[in-house]
Amino acid sequence: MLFGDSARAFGTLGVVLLLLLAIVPARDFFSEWYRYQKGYLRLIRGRDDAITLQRRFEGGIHQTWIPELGVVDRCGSCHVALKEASLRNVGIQPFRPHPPIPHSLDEMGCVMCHRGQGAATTVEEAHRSAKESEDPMVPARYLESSCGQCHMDKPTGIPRLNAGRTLLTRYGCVHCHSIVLPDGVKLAPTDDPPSLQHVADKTTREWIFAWIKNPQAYSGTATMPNFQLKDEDARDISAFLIAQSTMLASSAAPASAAASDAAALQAGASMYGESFCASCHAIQNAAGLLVGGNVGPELTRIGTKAKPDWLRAWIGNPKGYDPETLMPHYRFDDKQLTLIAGFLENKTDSDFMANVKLDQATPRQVAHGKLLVTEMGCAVCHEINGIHRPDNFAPDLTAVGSRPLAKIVFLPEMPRTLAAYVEAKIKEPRSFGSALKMPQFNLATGQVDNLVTALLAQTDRARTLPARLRVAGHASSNYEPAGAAGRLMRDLNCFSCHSINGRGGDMAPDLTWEGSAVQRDWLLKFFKNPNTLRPTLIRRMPKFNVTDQEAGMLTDYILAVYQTPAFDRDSPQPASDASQIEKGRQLFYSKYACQACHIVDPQKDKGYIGPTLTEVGSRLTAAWIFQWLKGPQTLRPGTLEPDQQISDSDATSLTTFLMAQKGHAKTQEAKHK
Amino acid sequence: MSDQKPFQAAIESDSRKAPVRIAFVTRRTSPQVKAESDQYVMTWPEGIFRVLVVCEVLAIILVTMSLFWDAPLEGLADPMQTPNPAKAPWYFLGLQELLHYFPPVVGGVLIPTLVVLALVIIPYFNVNVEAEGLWLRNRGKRLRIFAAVVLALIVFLIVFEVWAVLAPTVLIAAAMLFAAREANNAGRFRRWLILRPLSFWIMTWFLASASLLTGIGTFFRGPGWSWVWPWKE
Amino acid sequence: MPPTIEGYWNDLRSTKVWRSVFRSGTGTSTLHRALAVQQNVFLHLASVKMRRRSLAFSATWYLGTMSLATFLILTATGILLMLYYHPSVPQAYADMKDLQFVVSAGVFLRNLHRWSAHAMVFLVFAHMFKVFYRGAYRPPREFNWVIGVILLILTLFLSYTGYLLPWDQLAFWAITVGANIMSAVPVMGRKVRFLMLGGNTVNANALLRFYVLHCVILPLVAGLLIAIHFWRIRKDGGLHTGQVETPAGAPNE
Amino acid sequence: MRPALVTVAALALMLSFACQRPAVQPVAKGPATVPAAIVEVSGGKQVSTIGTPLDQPLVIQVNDAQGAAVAGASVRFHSAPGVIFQPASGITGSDGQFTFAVALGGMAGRYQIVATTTGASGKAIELRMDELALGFEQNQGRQLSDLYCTRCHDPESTAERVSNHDNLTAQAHAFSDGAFLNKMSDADLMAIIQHGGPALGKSAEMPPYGRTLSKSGIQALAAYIRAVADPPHQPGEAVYAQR
Amino acid sequence: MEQSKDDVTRRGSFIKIGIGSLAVAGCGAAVFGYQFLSPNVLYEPSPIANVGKPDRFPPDSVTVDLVAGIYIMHAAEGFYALTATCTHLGCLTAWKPDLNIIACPCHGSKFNRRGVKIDGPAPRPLAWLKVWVNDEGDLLVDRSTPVPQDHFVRV
Repeated sequence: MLFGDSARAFGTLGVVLLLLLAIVPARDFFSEWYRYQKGYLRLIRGRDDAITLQRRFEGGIHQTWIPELGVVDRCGSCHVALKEASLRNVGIQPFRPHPPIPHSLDEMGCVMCHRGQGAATTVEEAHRSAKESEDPMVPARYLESSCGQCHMDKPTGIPRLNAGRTLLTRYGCVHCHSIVLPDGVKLAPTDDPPSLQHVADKTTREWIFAWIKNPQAYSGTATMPNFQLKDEDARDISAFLIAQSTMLASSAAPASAAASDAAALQAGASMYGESFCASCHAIQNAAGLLVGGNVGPELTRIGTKAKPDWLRAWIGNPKGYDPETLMPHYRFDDKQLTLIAGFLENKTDSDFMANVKLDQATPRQVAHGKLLVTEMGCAVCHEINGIHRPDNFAPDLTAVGSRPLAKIVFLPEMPRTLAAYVEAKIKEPRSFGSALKMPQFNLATGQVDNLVTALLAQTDRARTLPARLRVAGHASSNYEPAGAAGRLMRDLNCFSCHSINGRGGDMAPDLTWEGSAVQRDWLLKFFKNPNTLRPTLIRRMPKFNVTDQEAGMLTDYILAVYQTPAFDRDSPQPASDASQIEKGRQLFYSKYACQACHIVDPQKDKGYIGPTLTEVGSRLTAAWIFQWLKGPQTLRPGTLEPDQQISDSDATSLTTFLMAQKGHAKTQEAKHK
Repeated sequence: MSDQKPFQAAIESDSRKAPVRIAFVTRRTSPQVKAESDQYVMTWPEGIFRVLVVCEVLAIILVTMSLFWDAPLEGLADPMQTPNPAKAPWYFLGLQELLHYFPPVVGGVLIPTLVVLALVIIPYFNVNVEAEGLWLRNRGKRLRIFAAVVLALIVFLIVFEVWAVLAPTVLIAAAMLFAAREANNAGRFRRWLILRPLSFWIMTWFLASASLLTGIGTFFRGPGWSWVWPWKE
Repeated sequence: MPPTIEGYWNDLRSTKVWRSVFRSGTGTSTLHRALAVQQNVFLHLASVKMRRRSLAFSATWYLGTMSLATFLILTATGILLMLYYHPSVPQAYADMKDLQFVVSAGVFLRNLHRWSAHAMVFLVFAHMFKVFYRGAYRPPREFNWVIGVILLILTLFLSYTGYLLPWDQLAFWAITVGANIMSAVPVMGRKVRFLMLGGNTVNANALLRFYVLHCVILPLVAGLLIAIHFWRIRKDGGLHTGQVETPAGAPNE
Repeated sequence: MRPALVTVAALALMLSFACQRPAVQPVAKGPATVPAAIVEVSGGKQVSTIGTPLDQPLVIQVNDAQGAAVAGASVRFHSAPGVIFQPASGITGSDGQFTFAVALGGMAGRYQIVATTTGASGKAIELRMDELALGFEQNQGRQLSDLYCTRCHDPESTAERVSNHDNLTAQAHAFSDGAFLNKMSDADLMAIIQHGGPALGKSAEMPPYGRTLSKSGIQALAAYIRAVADPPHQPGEAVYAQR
Repeated sequence: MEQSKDDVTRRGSFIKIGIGSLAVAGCGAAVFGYQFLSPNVLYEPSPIANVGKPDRFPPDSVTVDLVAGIYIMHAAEGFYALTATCTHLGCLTAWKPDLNIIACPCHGSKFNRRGVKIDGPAPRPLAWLKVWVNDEGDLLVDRSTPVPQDHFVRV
């Protein structure tokens, strides 16, 4: 009857159309952001500061537009209380104020850090975009990844990102994957996989077999990943590695038989201790805990791995085998060498290679091993004779944080997020297919999270940000000391622990201005017999057995070259009259309470955070002490001692007091005991 | 209408020539136009109201759709990333489906051009404007032509493996043969079919093929233009 | 008589101003009704009287009317949408998001435009088939049929050009596929594609060209042809009655 | 015929029940004894960062009224939205214990984790454990604290870090010492960090950090101290628990 | 006859209902058309301009910020900011250090450092804008908030 009575149809349909059209504005009225704003007004109604909050509240859609960052944020339409600090104890989103951060919300917007779709005004679209090409919000767990879009320095407050970036280089990820930071600096690996060109000098085929099958069985801290090799493949690879190895003349030093009696072992153990090998190397103690540093490899099973001749040659001169090694060249004499090598050779583990029985390698095995080594990319990390280092071996991860989900193959039952994918890929790479080359790394959950954080920072947006936002990382210095002293410093590998002019490790004090700080006699003596200055330190400077001539040369070089331009080390010492000393003592003990951290009188003082000051008067120059008291951080950035704003006169008195601490008698006594 | 009256105005159209209205007026009479008052209605309000009602119905349908069914919006266009399958708008999917069977020149150019040309010339193609049933005259001769054309077409379609068009072709051909049988004691439907002219058959074949191709392209084509069942996700 | 809404309404209609605008009077006589059509700029394309049969739903299914209605809806919604649209890359896509998220009733208008566009393509196709099966293309309406075919192609083109404007994946790849079909035309295909896209790939130029085509050129041409189409309906004898012109001797139901 | 059969069958059924009843032992459904309490074994009061898993898993034990462990008790966990449990429910082992990992939610603050089991007559027994999620600022304070403060303020020594706490004549308060530190105002707390102990009439063994740390660093330290206070510092911090 | 009359009135009322609802829909469309046409968000630069640390501006200096369209003055009494838009017809004025005036290039209006008109067709002095210092110690100017003259900000 549609057209039977067109008037009736016209009237009825007109009403229906009107009702339908009335729904259109209703949809706006019931929009999510409007509902949340009403909820906010309900929430603040009962509060004491309701009037203030209501006055500050503005209805409607709130937009932050930052054209130069490409940010359009409407998050504030629902998160209306981002700047209301007084609502800090409101545990309900979206009404929580933003916790304090070093950036202004108006200048950065929300999506720069939290990602997600800032332009959306619905919960679902803004937080978890349904479109595969659009960024969902980054989970709080990986939030620090956003900091890495601008920060190439390593500020405190983002430990996860900093640790993650360190892991990327330390675990050698960047050997295979190329990763360029947003500021254009390509990450370089900081691990140092050994060259395998002379591997047969060092170890046996059986050890290689057992090692590549499971490196962590040999050493729990080994960074080499597990390639999950089949027995035949490990057999062939070990055969090839032995076959390609060439012999180094230096490794074939004649060996006097290592003494293995108990007394010699005991002497070797104390040699190991005296040489402070534990500063860098760890050995499992009886309880199975690792004792020692993690700079060098773990030595618990070194006797199983290293051939005795090689071990002696290596300790005798590490650079003879590996010119790039961090290990210092101890000047051990033959007897010492025998003792310490004997001690290490005894560090064996019969279980490690118990089941390894390898027949003579056939040429076919060697050929197959070479094929495997080539295919698996061993030469990306290790130098191997006859195999070129492959370029572009694994996918470039420079923009992995912006990889569209459409380009990702997810495993079934896996959350369809980039973070989940990257995490799974790091945790169990082979779960994506046994034919994949990426090996299994030995990482703790926290480390995986850190790596994911560092990788998610590699976004497309990061590279398009204005350059003024970028905070560059510390450029690595390639400082090289010159001359004979320079050669000696390289031989002793001072830079493994000490940092000078921006180059070197952070295990020991920065020596950039050491020449201004110390007195000649003390330094000379210190080289001959390094004693530690800090009572609680585990890592200590080893005794390198340098000759008098070497020690003298090094001392002169340091005093001459490593001088701060800020003051003259030889500026006259303040008069050391007793009253000044007494005043200094008063200041030391009461006004500044230095004994909280330092020891001047070993009988009385107990503080052991800072160096012991019992003989500081014969160690440091007066000028250095004075300047140090005036501002420790200006002399050695990052040092723990707080700047106490000590006045000149107080500093003078304290300097006088400290310079009076010669401490000869006491140390002599201590030595006699 | 059947009883003869002395003055009868007749309107006829001679379709072979340009159609004109001719009033035959008998000698010594004047033309008398009989107003068919019951046949005509005033445009206002009868016609206009009907149009308004139709527009209201249409508006209601479209507004309802718009209220409860959002227009699609995918991610930002990315030339680096082709969705699989990349589909044209639905009304071109028949064409895209044809491209799956024929080389581009045939499927993308020849066939559409022919279709448009055919549509344009239909009214000028002065065959059978009276719309007489295809089989009412020269049945034997027409059957032979029909057999030749349909066979050629089927062979052509089989050679190109165009199963999607083959099916309606066979179906329509069968219907034509069904209509072509002797018209004794024909049922209502067949009597109706018998009266269909050639153009009806061609258009119906075109409509069926186009609908089927569009439907297949829209619903049954997945990644790599492979066949998928829409209900199997 | 107490003042009623109707009273005021009638008063209004008899004012000089009203009469100067709407020239026909208020009466319900045939004359008045005829004048209502004749003197209205929109309605005068129609004749004053129509055949009763042509008004029956079965005669036309009102497909032409509905096609026109969708065209008008599309024009209205399209003009409103243009106010929030920048034909540039990638701002066009951001504008879609704005329509969805911050413009009052923006998403409704976009939906209405989109669905009306699909509806128009469908209705125009259906209109064509209906006209064909009713035989309404036959002389003297053959030229109007040709215009109709051109309008069909224009409708397809309007819809196709509008498809690119959101600049999303759907749009981009649909247009890419469509443009590649076109480039298959021998000799001039590549040139046509080049001219249409303003380049070799679907990019900012293509977006701008499609925008101008979609918003200016094609609607103008379509509007002109629609006017001719309607005028010709009347000149060719009004709407087809829907009577099947059966040859003599055939059974007539 | 049929009624007879039914009677016989019914009789047989009754008989079988009657005979069986004394023989049936109470089937060990659920725990052998009834849970009366849940106690925490380990894992409470941990400090973590927002959204991250706690370092140590939480271990709880279900005990009966006599204090003996209840094996096979079903335990469920819940907390504020956003907290993820792995697993979220389970059955206690033979030692009555159950271990689960927790990742805290995305907002900084104290999270209350509730372990629930069902006691006698369906009564719910709950154990509430507090865990702390640090936000950016508090986390920064924690790092500064680890670097500058804990050597004196934390009485416990570790292998890497020997505590200096006992070497001081003044008593350094642990940062978790809420009983003492909560009484200090924010301004006092920041003043003592900035200007040293003497600023508030306390020992000079607390040196001034105003020139060593930035203002935001001192604020971060104060925020950290407030966050880890036990008992909790009242004004300010939100406690997330299930509503 | 009765029936037919009923019919007619019923018909009429349906038409009235129909026209009435279409009219209401039309009015509603106009209202929401207005809502549609008023943007809910604006892509306009924030009226608050951060001009940097106060020590950027030496004492007794006039600094032009062309991007923000303002002058930042550091006078003996403190800081103040003037809009750089001429009050005549909105041209951007220029600071002439040699003449110690602000001059409009379009129609020759001249102002002194305090924004007071010296010469020309400008109807009003240049507006003083709200200036304040935020927590980070940056100087901020709100271009949308005029303040009374001689409203100095000391840092």
